[in-house]
Amino acid sequence: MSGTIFDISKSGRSAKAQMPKGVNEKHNIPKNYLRKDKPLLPEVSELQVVRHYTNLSRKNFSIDTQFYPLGSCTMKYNPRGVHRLAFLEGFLNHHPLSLDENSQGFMACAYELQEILKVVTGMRGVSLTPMAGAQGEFAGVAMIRAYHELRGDTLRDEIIVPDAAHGTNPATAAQCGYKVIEIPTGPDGNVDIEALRKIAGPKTAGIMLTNPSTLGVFDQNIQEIAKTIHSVGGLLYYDGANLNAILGKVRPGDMGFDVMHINLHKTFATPHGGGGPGGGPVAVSERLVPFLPTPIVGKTETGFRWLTKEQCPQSIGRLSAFMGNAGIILRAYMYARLLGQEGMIRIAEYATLNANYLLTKLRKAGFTPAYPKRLASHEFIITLKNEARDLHINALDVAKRLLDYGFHAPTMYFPLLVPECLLIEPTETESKEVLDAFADTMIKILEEAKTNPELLKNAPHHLPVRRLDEVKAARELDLVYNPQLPSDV
Amino acid sequence: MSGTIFDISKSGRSAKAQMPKGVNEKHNIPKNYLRKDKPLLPEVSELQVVRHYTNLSRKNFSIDTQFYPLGSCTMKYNPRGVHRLAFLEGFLNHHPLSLDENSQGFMACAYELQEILKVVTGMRGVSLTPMAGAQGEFAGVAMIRAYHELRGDTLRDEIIVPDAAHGTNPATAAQCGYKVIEIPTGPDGNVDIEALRKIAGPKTAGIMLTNPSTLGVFDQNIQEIAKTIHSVGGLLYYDGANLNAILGKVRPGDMGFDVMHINLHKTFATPHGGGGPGGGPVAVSERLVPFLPTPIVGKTETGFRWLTKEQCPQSIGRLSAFMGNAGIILRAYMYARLLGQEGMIRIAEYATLNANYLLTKLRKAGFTPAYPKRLASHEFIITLKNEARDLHINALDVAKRLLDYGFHAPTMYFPLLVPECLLIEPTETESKEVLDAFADTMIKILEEAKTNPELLKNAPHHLPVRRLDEVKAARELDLVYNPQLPSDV
Amino acid sequence: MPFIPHTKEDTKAMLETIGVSSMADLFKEIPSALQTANLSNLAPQLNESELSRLMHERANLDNHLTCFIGAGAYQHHIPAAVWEVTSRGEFLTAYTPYQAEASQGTLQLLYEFQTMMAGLMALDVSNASLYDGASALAEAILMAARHERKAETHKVLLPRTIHPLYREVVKAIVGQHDHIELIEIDFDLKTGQTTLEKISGDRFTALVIPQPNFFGVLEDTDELTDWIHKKNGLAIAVVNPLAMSLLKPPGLWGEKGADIACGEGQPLGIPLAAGGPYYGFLCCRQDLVRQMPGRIVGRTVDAEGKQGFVLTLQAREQHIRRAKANSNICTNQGLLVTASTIYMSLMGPEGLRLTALASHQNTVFLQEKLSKLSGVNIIFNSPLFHELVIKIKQPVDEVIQKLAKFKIQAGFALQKYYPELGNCLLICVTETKTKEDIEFFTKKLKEVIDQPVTTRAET
Amino acid sequence: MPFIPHTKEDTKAMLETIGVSSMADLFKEIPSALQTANLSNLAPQLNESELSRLMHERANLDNHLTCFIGAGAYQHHIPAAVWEVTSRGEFLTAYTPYQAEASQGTLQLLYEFQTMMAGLMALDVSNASLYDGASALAEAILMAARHERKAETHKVLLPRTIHPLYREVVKAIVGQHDHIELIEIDFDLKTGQTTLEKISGDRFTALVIPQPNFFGVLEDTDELTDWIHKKNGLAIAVVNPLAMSLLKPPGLWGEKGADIACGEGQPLGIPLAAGGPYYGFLCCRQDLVRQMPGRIVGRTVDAEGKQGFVLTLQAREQHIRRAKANSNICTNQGLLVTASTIYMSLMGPEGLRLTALASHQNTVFLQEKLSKLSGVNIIFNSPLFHELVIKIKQPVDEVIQKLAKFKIQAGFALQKYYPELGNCLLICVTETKTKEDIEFFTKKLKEVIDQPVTTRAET
Ligand SMILES: Cc1ncc(COP(=O)(O)O)c(C=O)c1O
Ligand SMILES: Cc1ncc(COP(=O)(O)O)c(C=O)c1O
Repeated sequence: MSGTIFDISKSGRSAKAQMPKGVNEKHNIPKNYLRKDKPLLPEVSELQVVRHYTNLSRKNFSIDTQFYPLGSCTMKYNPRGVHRLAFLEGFLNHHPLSLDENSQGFMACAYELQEILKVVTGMRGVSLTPMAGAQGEFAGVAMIRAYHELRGDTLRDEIIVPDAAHGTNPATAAQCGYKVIEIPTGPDGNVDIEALRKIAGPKTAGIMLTNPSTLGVFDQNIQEIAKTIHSVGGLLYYDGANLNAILGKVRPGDMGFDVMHINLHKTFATPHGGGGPGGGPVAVSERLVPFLPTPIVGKTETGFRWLTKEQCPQSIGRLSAFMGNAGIILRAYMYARLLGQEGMIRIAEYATLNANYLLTKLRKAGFTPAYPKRLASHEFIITLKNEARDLHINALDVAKRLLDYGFHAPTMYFPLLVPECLLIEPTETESKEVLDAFADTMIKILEEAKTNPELLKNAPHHLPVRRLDEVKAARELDLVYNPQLPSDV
Repeated sequence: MSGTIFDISKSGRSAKAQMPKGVNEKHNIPKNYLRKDKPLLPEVSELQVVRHYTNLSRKNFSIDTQFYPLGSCTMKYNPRGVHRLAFLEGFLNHHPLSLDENSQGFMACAYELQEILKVVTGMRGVSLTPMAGAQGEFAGVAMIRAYHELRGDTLRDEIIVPDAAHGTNPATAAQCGYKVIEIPTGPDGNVDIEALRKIAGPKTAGIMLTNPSTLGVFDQNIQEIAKTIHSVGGLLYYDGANLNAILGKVRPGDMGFDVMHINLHKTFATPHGGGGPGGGPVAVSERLVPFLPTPIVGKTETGFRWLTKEQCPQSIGRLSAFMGNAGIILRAYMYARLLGQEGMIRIAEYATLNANYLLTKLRKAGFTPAYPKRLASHEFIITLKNEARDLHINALDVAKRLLDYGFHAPTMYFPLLVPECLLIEPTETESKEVLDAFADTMIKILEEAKTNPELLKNAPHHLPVRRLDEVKAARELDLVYNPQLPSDV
Repeated sequence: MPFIPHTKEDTKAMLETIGVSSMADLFKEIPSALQTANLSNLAPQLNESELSRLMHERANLDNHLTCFIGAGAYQHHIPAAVWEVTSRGEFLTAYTPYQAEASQGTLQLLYEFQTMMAGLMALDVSNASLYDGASALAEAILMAARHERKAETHKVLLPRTIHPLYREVVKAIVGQHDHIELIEIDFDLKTGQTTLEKISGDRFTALVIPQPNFFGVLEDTDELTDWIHKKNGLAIAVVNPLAMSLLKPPGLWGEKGADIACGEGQPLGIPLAAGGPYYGFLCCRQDLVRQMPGRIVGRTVDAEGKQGFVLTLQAREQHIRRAKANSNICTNQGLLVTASTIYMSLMGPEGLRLTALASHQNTVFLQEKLSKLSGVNIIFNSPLFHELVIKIKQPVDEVIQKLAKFKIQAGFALQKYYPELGNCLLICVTETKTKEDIEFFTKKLKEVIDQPVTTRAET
Repeated sequence: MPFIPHTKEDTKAMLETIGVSSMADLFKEIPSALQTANLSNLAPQLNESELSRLMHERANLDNHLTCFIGAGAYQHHIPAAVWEVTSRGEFLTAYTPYQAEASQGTLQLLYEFQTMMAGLMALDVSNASLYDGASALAEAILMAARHERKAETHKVLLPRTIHPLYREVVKAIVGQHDHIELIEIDFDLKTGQTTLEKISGDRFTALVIPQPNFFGVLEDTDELTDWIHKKNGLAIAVVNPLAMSLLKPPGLWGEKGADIACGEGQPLGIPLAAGGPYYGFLCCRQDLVRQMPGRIVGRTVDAEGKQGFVLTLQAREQHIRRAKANSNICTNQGLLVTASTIYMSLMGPEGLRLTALASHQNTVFLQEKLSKLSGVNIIFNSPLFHELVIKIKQPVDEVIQKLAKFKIQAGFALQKYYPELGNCLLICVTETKTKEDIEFFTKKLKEVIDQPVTTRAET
């Protein structure tokens, strides 16, 4: 029953209740402008569609069904009420080019979210338009560039990025035309401050950091780092992917950062949707406010209004045709309102509590923390390098075996500098019981690794498919269904 | 991970975003009226609830996920659009005791459904209020009783019911104070007309029939039956559970029936919800119109209005506090509108085509139809009495093995008169491909029965649980969770 | 042909397999004289897009008045998760769980529901639902009569403080049983409570005890329960289940507790929805379980000893016992129970109690406001839950109509069912109403009743 | 603490296990000088019930005008099943499918999506989405530049008939790359089509070709494609994907077909929703696949030889290639693609074509109506898809505001982005509009333009 939708397609079939009515074949279009063939789209009934995709969905792990401790991704509970309310027809049927006076409901939410984000980041200006973290990074680095350029400071062509950084950081810097200078991490998980001092200089446009870092530790030298970069005329970019670790506790603005993004689909609990959509608002300190991407919602006496190029002439411009992922903005706003001040403060506390609790349990059970002397932030790394050496099982095997037990695997092999690593982020919405069950399972798997390693090597056993051949996928590219080729129904 | 919700409950936990706010402990209620203990309800977080019930749902078979050929139950596609539109807030927030002038939207739909049901049943009056087929039966038999009583015809205390009838038929007759007279079925599946002639007489209040019957065949003598019953002064009740077989083709009113119910959750595709809700409107011929249960929607020049006791003094009364399963009425109305005339006519045709096609395939493969000389209606019976005798596997074993292959089992052991029977109803919304796959699976199971009967005996193998012990369940009653007893988490 | 997946070629091939040459041949056993259905009067077919437009228009007709009507159907906050999860195809489009192994989702949920309801009622067992509160009361009465096996006739006491529409339903259903006599008992015009004073006779099958009663008034359920137990009858509670998180539950009434509890499940996560689908619940003492109507789920084990759930005690039901069954009910209100179970899980004991308490406090707040209006009389002096009866000088129907112009649904007029309560209005305030809503109601009511009385013709 | 499941006892026990005595201890590595967050300015916490009320009020502010605005976002019928299934927790709350075995649902769906998009575009391959149509165009241009590896600088021709907001986005994104020059080309004021006449120079990296263009006008895509191919540049199509069910798809343009096709996926089952989330799609010829940005899913086999799906060609992406990646994109618009895939499955080739055709016919119907109004000029004489430009005598902004009073959103004023198109209005009519809607629009437009011109101060 797991063929593709094309395998159940049959010429002449359709979901009749969905067909437009009263359409004849009349049109004003010259013949050579017309399509002649029938595109390869499925021809199926409504029940077939519902059944096919319902059953497909059942092959996914998700927060709604499993513990999903995917490090760096903040897979916390996505409130259903928020999703439902974003589907109110007044929002859904709202055209992005409506008159401002017909858009006050949405704009009020967006405006208030801008204000909320200023408060929690300690920044002075916010633009909600970037559509994911990476686009927020792009906006941020573009603003850094615009800032230097406006000051005529045009020789700066380097962006410093730690070796632990997420791939989007160097990729973004490169997309903005910068050279990427990698900086190493010290044995304590902090940026090697000596190395930084050597690297930073007149060519430094800025540094991209996340703190706590993707190593799951808070860089205690952050003030020193800020001083170093600022003193050479560079700016600091904060990658907000880990904001959940400090929300309500510490503010990037106070750490000395000049610009940052916030991943709404992480910290603000908007559903990740199997790959997106996200939201990557950027927040900036005073000096970068003029460069914020547009549109931004402004407030006047008569109501809210869009600020665009005209009002923000130094803006780096527009990153989406309309207002970014407006529906995600709505959802993040609602989530913030459901939390309020108290709820917001608790996020970092309980996310951190859960991470340290799980780390403690795993350490006691014999797992090796990557940074044993450090407290965890909202996430932490264990390295299986010993197990790989002694038992010949690796992080991938453990990850796949976890799936068998109904747990989504942690992030594997990232950050790149820690060998055989698992980056584990429980988030604050998981209960002690779930963490205990996860720890027990990890212990069980470690036991299996000793007594029956094949169980791990061949995992998963109980999923819709066994371990998949990625090499074949890349070598013998099969990216679209070919009705001529046999399919495995 | 399959403990009950109580197994993950912990004192002091709650779904905070759902808690009413600003409540203090003030009240005007005397102390001895108050509850002192905390009721045994789960104390869990919102994520725990969503995850628990999402995962529970995944342990169900359903139309949205499987072929569900449950005979007599008409498990056809339930259009999602209909479900969604019934959730429009104007309908959802509508209090049943609203003024008529604030209820015109719902009433328009209900009124038009009454009219639609008259057209498709060939009856003269309709009341939508019964909340399922059985309550429709109750209303119908109560009307028969009221009819006889009003005419002073008070000696009639018998209702005739075929041995093939659904259990609700005799149960209803008994609930209305009637003696139930069972009448046998002939070898062709028709009611034994000779027996009927003998039984019918001055004590006969009426007969309850469904045609096509639950044996999956159309009783060809229906006109004769009607004549027989009417000639002794009795009335004919039509059990509309099988209306899908004849919708748009033959009308119960034309067959001579005086009163009937319609199972909206079968023929009109409203979702069965894992046990309900249903809808069991009653339709009647002219002479029973005064007795219809209330409320009914009437139409006046100024709009729709409720007709109750005052307007219908001879009514058998009210069967629900308000308007029955109003939301189901809405859904059935919408389904009817999506079908229109053409769609309605096609129902019986394609339901019958599918049943006969599947019957043919199974017969050719060696299965034994219960009524080999007859065409199937929208459903049909195969009997596994030969297999039970020769291979020692029974209908239950085959049913359970079907589950392993991802098909819901047909109705088993009903009607009671056919040994080792499976009552199979594919419905019109299933494709030829699905029927072919089902037939192939049945053939495979028959093969397994011969080569490896244990596979069937011990089935199911691939479901969340293996075969369940029903005897233990009834003997050692465990109907509520007891926190003191161990639970299998 | 909406929803039919057959292509022309399919149809042809299938007819060929069957060995007939046309669709008509499939119906040849049906006397052709009967094949007369004419559907040409049906309204034209709509596609989903057109249907959506039509239904939006209609839904907007029944529009968004602030609802102060209660009278058996109550507007409460329903967490979005309730219907989001309930509407999953696997819950929504499954049948009654006849194949237990393929229905563990629904079955386990029902077992959890039974536990929650039994817990709320402080009784031993619960069934898996009946149609609605009114029909559940009828079934409870029939159950009591079955329990009293030896008696030839049964007298059941039915207070007038029970919802008048419930009483109509009980009459229609129980009325089919000639051996059961329903006796109405009156209430005290001062307290609004049921009074046993005028009852003569000694042998009663059951007394029905509402809590709160139809007027929102709290009954002295201990006294009523002990009274009927002294007469050797059963105490049948008919209660608002939400209120039971705050008020003494039936199982603890009086010395021995009520024997049966039933009622309307709607307040537990079910939208008003024009009156349904809701669901009736029914709980009882363990020794009455075999008299229960409706489905019951039990916990058992599978072939490997693992926990699982099945429909049990089916010998009470129509599909096994046929004419001798406890009831004819088959399809019940499973989906609503699904929603309610999720609702109760989300709210928990504390959420339910706070909801009940907030509703009570809002009603008391309204009571205080109204008691200061001249021309408004609070007529009962008993403790109340979340409903309130006022008496005014104007015809209530007119006042209701006038308030509707301000988008207020003011309440339920009692006169039709209680002639002695002329110009009386039953008002409900749940936790969904804000202070501002209540003040607006008070203000507008004052405006309306301060106007000179008009005749109906003018409105 | 909404959404946090810890009881007091849990917290205590967990701190003990960790071996610290307070929450604050968990943050002790953070310099205390930094622990200064002050959130007291945040708006007060709401529960879901209060939030629901607030959001209903706000949603009602953005209310239900009949929408004749197109300009890149189009109102179409979306079958309810689309979002019902898309909103299932397993799709909604999964992450990017990094663990393929635990993500076969999403992965197979993406493979099906890629097939459908490639099919619609008549190109070989598709990625699994980009952010939106505008950023997809920017990525397509960067892709063309990467393809032309040897060149030091790249000239890309960007017609002014491309959506002006897309051009702004392209400038913001591609503008970061100093070696790419964007050259705008003009359109013919009579036809509304792109004209190549004034272009000088010979070496171009790519020509962007819209179909339909921003004015709703159909371009002669064959000619444009062949032209750029003759210059050895790539043809980048930016198209309305719905229109491709009716119009000649990019892969078949000219002699060799366009090389890259991109655009906005919104017309395929995504609600207007104030502008997003939508998604960008990107298809290309097989030999360009390694230049593609974004996720791509491939079909493979598992350890037992059974079909399965994985993310593939990851060496193009940031998490592997880092600074050398094709793009920095990571999170894309997966859920929207889920909806679109279900939408396309429900509509099928015929449903899409009929939707496109109905929209076209409705637009032509409006065109006919408007052409009869004095004071209204249909300014372009080319074939159109489902948008239409009219020129009136009144200031367009005023006319739009006046029509809004009749609950009509009249369209998009062109003047701001096209000074030469003063008083011009871009109107869109999709299949969702009835004959009556169109007639009402015409009538009200006539009324409004027949009024004497007012100054802005008055409105
Ligand atoms: C540390 C870090 N930075 C940046 C990103 C990129 O964010 P997005 O996926 O929203 O583009 C991620 C997301 O995985 C991340 O974990
Ligand atoms: C033949 C027949 N009659 C009556 C009924 C009873 O209908 P309901 O379940 O709606 O009460 C059924 C339902 O199973 C049935 O199949």
